[in-house]
Amino acid sequence: MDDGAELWAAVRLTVELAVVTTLVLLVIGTPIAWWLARSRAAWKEAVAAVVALPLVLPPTVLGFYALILLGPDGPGGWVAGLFGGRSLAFTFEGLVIGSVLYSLPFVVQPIRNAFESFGPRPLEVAATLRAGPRDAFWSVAVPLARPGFVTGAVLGFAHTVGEFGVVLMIGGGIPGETKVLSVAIYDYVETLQWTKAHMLAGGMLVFAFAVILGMLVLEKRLARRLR
Amino acid sequence: MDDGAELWAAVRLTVELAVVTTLVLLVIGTPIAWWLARSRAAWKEAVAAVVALPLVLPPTVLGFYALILLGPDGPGGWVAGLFGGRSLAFTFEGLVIGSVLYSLPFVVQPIRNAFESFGPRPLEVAATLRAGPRDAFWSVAVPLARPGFVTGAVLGFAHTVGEFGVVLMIGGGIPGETKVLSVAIYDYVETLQWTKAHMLAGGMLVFAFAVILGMLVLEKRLARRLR
Amino acid sequence: RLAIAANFTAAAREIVAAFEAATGHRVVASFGSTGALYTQITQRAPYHVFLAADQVRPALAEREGLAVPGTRFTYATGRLVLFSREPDLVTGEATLRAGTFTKLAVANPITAPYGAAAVEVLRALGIYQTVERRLVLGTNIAQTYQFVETGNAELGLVAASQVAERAGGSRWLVPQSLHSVIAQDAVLLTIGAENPAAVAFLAFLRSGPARAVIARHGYAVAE
Amino acid sequence: MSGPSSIEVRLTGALGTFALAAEFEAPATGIVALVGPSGCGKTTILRCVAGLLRLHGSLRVRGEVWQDDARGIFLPPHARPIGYVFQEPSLFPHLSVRGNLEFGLRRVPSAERRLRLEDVADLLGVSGFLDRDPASLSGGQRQRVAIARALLASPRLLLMDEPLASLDRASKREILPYLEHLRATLDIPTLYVSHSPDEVARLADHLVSIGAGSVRASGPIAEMLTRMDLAREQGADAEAVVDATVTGHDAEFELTALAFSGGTFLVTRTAHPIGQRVRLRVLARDASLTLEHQTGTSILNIFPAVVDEVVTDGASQTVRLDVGGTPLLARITRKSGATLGIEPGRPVHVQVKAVALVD
Amino acid sequence: MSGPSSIEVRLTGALGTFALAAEFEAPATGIVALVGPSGCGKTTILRCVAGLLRLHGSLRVRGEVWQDDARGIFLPPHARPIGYVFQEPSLFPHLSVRGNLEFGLRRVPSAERRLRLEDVADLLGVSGFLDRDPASLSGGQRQRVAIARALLASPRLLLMDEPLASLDRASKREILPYLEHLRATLDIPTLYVSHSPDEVARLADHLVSIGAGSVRASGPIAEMLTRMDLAREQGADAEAVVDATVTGHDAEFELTALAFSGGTFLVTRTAHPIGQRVRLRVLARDASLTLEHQTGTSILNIFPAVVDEVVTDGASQTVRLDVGGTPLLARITRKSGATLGIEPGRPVHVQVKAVALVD
Ligand SMILES: Nc1ncnc2c1ncn2[C@@H]1O[C@H](COP(=O)(O)OP(=O)(O)OP(=O)(O)O)[C@@H](O)[C@H]1O
Ligand SMILES: Nc1ncnc2c1ncn2[C@@H]1O[C@H](COP(=O)(O)OP(=O)(O)OP(=O)(O)O)[C@@H](O)[C@H]1O
Ligand SMILES: [Mg+2]
Ligand SMILES: [Mg+2]
Repeated sequence: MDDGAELWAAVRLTVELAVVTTLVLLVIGTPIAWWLARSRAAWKEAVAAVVALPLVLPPTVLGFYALILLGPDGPGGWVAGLFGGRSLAFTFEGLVIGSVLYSLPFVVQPIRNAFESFGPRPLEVAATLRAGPRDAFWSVAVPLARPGFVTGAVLGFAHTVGEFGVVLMIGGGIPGETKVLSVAIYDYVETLQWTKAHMLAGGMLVFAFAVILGMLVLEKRLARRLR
Repeated sequence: MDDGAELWAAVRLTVELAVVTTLVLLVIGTPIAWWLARSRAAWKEAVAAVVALPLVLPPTVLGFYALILLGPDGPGGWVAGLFGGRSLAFTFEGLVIGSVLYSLPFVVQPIRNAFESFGPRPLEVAATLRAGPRDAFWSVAVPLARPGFVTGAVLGFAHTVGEFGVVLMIGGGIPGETKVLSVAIYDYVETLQWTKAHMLAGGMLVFAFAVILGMLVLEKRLARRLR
Repeated sequence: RLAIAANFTAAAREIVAAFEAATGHRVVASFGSTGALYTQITQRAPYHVFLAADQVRPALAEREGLAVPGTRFTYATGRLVLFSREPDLVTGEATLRAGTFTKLAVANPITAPYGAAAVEVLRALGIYQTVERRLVLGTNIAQTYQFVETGNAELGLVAASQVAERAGGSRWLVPQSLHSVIAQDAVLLTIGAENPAAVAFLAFLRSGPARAVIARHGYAVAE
Repeated sequence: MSGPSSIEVRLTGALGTFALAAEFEAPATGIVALVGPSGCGKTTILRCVAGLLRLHGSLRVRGEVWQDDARGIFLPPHARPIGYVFQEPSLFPHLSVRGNLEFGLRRVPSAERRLRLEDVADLLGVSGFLDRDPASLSGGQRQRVAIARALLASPRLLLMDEPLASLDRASKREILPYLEHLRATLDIPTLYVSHSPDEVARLADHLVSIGAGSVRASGPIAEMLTRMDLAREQGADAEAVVDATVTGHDAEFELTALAFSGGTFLVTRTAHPIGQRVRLRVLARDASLTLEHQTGTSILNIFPAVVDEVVTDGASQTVRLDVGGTPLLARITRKSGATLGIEPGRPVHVQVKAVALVD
Repeated sequence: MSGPSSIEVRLTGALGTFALAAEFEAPATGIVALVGPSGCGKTTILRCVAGLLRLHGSLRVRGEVWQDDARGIFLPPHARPIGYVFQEPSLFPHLSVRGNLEFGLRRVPSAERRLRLEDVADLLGVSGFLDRDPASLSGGQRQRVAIARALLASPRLLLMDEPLASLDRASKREILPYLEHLRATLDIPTLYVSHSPDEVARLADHLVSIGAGSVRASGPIAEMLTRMDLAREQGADAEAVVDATVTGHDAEFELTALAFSGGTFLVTRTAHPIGQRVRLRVLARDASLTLEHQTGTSILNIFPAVVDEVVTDGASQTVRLDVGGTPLLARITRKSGATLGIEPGRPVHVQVKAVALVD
């Protein structure tokens, strides 16, 4: 496989992984954040702390545990078995699971804060205007928490693009399948191909800058438009 | 140096690094967050995106650039020169700089959101009650943004404890000086000493859980006490 | 599919290209630290051939039934170089003995074979005690080299393969007698046992052209 | 009064150190005013009725059980067909004014919608800024949007917490008739918290007086207003309401004649057809007493009456009069009382300086 | 009026589509009421005076220049010695009630403090919950805390945006005299936005009437109230103020005699010493006209007067009277006007049913 094609595959994969992971993070993180914001359970802070824990482990170590989890002897293998595979490791799905696990706190905490910041009144108003809990969640809580979602998405996205310890461990850096850009840069740096590494890093920065700036600006625009 | 003592040194160093980094993060992140929240400059979102960028680089790559920055050819070397050294790399200060750079977005974004969430009114009220900008910042903005500070601190702390790519790169793994726990676990995993790795990882998790839970619970307590 | 130790990346790419051109087989190579690759292999990573940076893990794989017994061989032997980017700093053994540097970069002796070898060298020269406090450890040999290349450490004991194509600086090729052999073993993994391409690649690795490439990259090639 | 056309509230509970034990029953056909001093629990009661706060007890509105702890029933707020105007406007900051108005409207099945956005917006004077951001509105403008929003939810019970407090008189003058009109045409019963006696007398059909967490008195407005124990507290603000029938219009002077059991009031001309029943409001301080029927006065409305009861309160007296069967209150000085010899049974003439038409 | 004891406001600018061009000058010695319809720009003016909003123009308070764009002067809000009661209470949610009260107090050098926390808290009825969280207060309680907080900042100019709107009458009755007292003793000039004519007549010394972004009229309260163009708009709510002197007390009937240029009012006894100057307020609708001086009436205050001016407005007439040099307004029906032959120059008797003492 030639270098250019491999690089392109890595770019595609990185974008895909970051986008899918960010979406999954929002989908999973939102209900957790909502529960943390609304529940009165005394132990909810313990749950909040647990959500932050994967961060504490070095990525390769986390990757190691994730590998065991996803591998043939873990639940991941069992799930994979249902689809005729033997392991979720070394697959795109596995990468997404690992990245999600690792970036979850970046998404949960900001969204939780956003949910808490507007207090109970807007939801009370929504209820008196016939909006059931689900309706009020979508029509009031989510739009009001927009800054939290954007922060969560930006951090989740950036962290997923940059992360490579977990990804390398779970994915194995298989070109075109699990070899993302961060792994590619890592390879360049490790093999002393610094010019290539610089260029790739520069490209990544420019790309990520564009995406993140886009998210941030879009948020402010939306804030104005929706009103 | 025997294993137990080295481990203890690593524990102490990790805690020190995480605590110092978190404090520095708050000190540096707060003014940036404040500026982002209050400024009307059109390009402030670009600054916000730039702050998030270090995240996008794989830690080892970031570490590599940090090495150049801290080294004899970069500003770090110049600063070190003032104190008779040749580089800030391989020093505790260097580790702090690297960790701060890498965790900054986790601190800036949540605090910024918190500053934005309470709107202009409380600061207006403070101004009519004779509080100058600095006074109002400390007596109104900061207390009202407490949830953002806690989130920033939790994420920054956890990320610093777990981060090892950058630390590994900048620190040079000098036992007792720059060898933190995450590096120690990595060593165990690499040398297939999994039982030790498990134990250490478990210990780290318990410790971090306690610290994070403490921060979260303290915040809610404080919220009640201060009123 | 190959799992290749990161320090061998540059040479491996050339060899893979040559192999593909010669045989028409398609090769997918993953690079990583030997430890990480091995961990993945224990989790049934879809690798067929394992080119490690040490001898321990291929042997372990063999013992654990992850590799095909008897397929293990040493494909390259690393050489240590004392290197500095400053032109006149390294003059030879004397540079180490003089100890006028503030930081000496070596790979982590616990995790990296080059690191272990470097410590052996220092001990053999009888200066380990004196320089111990000035050592900085790279996680792997690549990082160790970065410490030196960025000037953060004045000099370091790095792999000869890393500076083989680098002009400038000053260097001293450490005699092999000062440390045990840094042998890198390759092994056919159980998953790849039935894969003719995998078997063919291992054969190619022993062939003349491959050995030439390996040697050119600064490795000693085992007999 | 119990049954399908009443509102029954029975609540006990505590908020911190504040204990509420409120029990009252009011007709679910007009406007029920909740009055009482600051912090007595008015908002708390509304919140319970809305289902936003759950205290112990039961709530029944027009025969529907909204809460009954004995039977474990608690209807969640969104299932209660209410419209709530909060004490603070509480507009959604992420929606435009139009978005706020449509929020409730959209959630009502179109068959049940009783008002059109344009009409309500016009009447509340908010059509000029439908596309603005609520944050850019003035206090009064926000409040009007909040009222419009609640109305557009086509509620079957309106809860209004001092809805007009932040409005100027001109706005009130436009909105009050509209609320009255809604009460009359749409039959939306309303729990109405107000500090303004004007509003209460004008709008309310039933008055619930609350003091420090419990109901002090509850009853139809006419009865409540002339109850001497309560009137006394009101002092100069005591008042009576008179039900009357339109009997004629005077085109020249633009006056309307309204007959009641004790005579005929002449008031500024109204548009009511002859025969229609209307309500008048007479403040105690607008009624003066004379022994003779006086002439040559600018006061048009003078009726013979008999003194019913006199309560002295410092330098003032509140006098309840029987005006041909209709109770009226007059507030006079004790000096006047002594000079004129005001005592129960004494025939007098009551001069009513000002009278306000309710509805 | 210009100079060290006046407030001069000159502002132009736009908020979105709303254009403000306000210019007025008022004495900086009493209470200046800002009145006008919802959305006319009252809050905007207060915000500019506070320095929270910067429009174009100049602001001068008691000779100090707070803003002067021509000279590039703009004093930041925290440097202006104001106390601002916002239209919404806006308490700090992170501080207890006490913390809120102390916020401004602490920031005033102790030498400049003019009020004690305990006194203000007592008077505003908030001492009962000093240690509570503002979120647990009722609407009226929050508003009272906000007023107390502004007062405790020992301002040299008070800005109050409908401070009493959310309060019940009982609270108002306690707070109004206190505000009057402060005005009298501490000499804190106040810009006071209000929708309540009662409050305005009672408190204001100067009235600024605002309409859609510009000042319609500005002047001393007595003059403003009897200006016929303005009185007409007020309709039944038109009123006059009368300055009088306490001349005696009647112990038996608990009355106080107040002499003014046109006669002597008898009012419910007050505690004022003989000789003190006081202000009375007479609503147009509380004044009726007779041709003869009538007796045998419960109305105590009857004065000879001469009709000055008559304005007809549908079925009603507003009559300005000259009562021995003091202007008074009477609101009568057109029918009465015709019957009595009310026209300028006509001598009549004015019967004042109710009179309120201001201060
Ligand atoms: N961004 C904006 N765009 C358009 N109009 C605005 C904007 N901001 C404020 N306004 C308008 O400015 C006017 C003045 O508002 P202000 O708050 O001063 O009114 P107010 O006199 O205090 O009214 P109220 O008695 O209702 O509180 C309002 O009509 C308001 O709608
Ligand atoms: N957590 C709490 N602890 C103690 N008292 C509380 C708490 N929450 C509410 N209260 C008290 O409950 C009482 C009732 O409040 P509510 O809001 O119902 O009053 P309200 O009648 O609406 O008054 P307002 O006219 O001022 O709005 C208030 O005195 C308030 O201080
Ligand atoms: Mg209330
Ligand atoms: Mg306003």
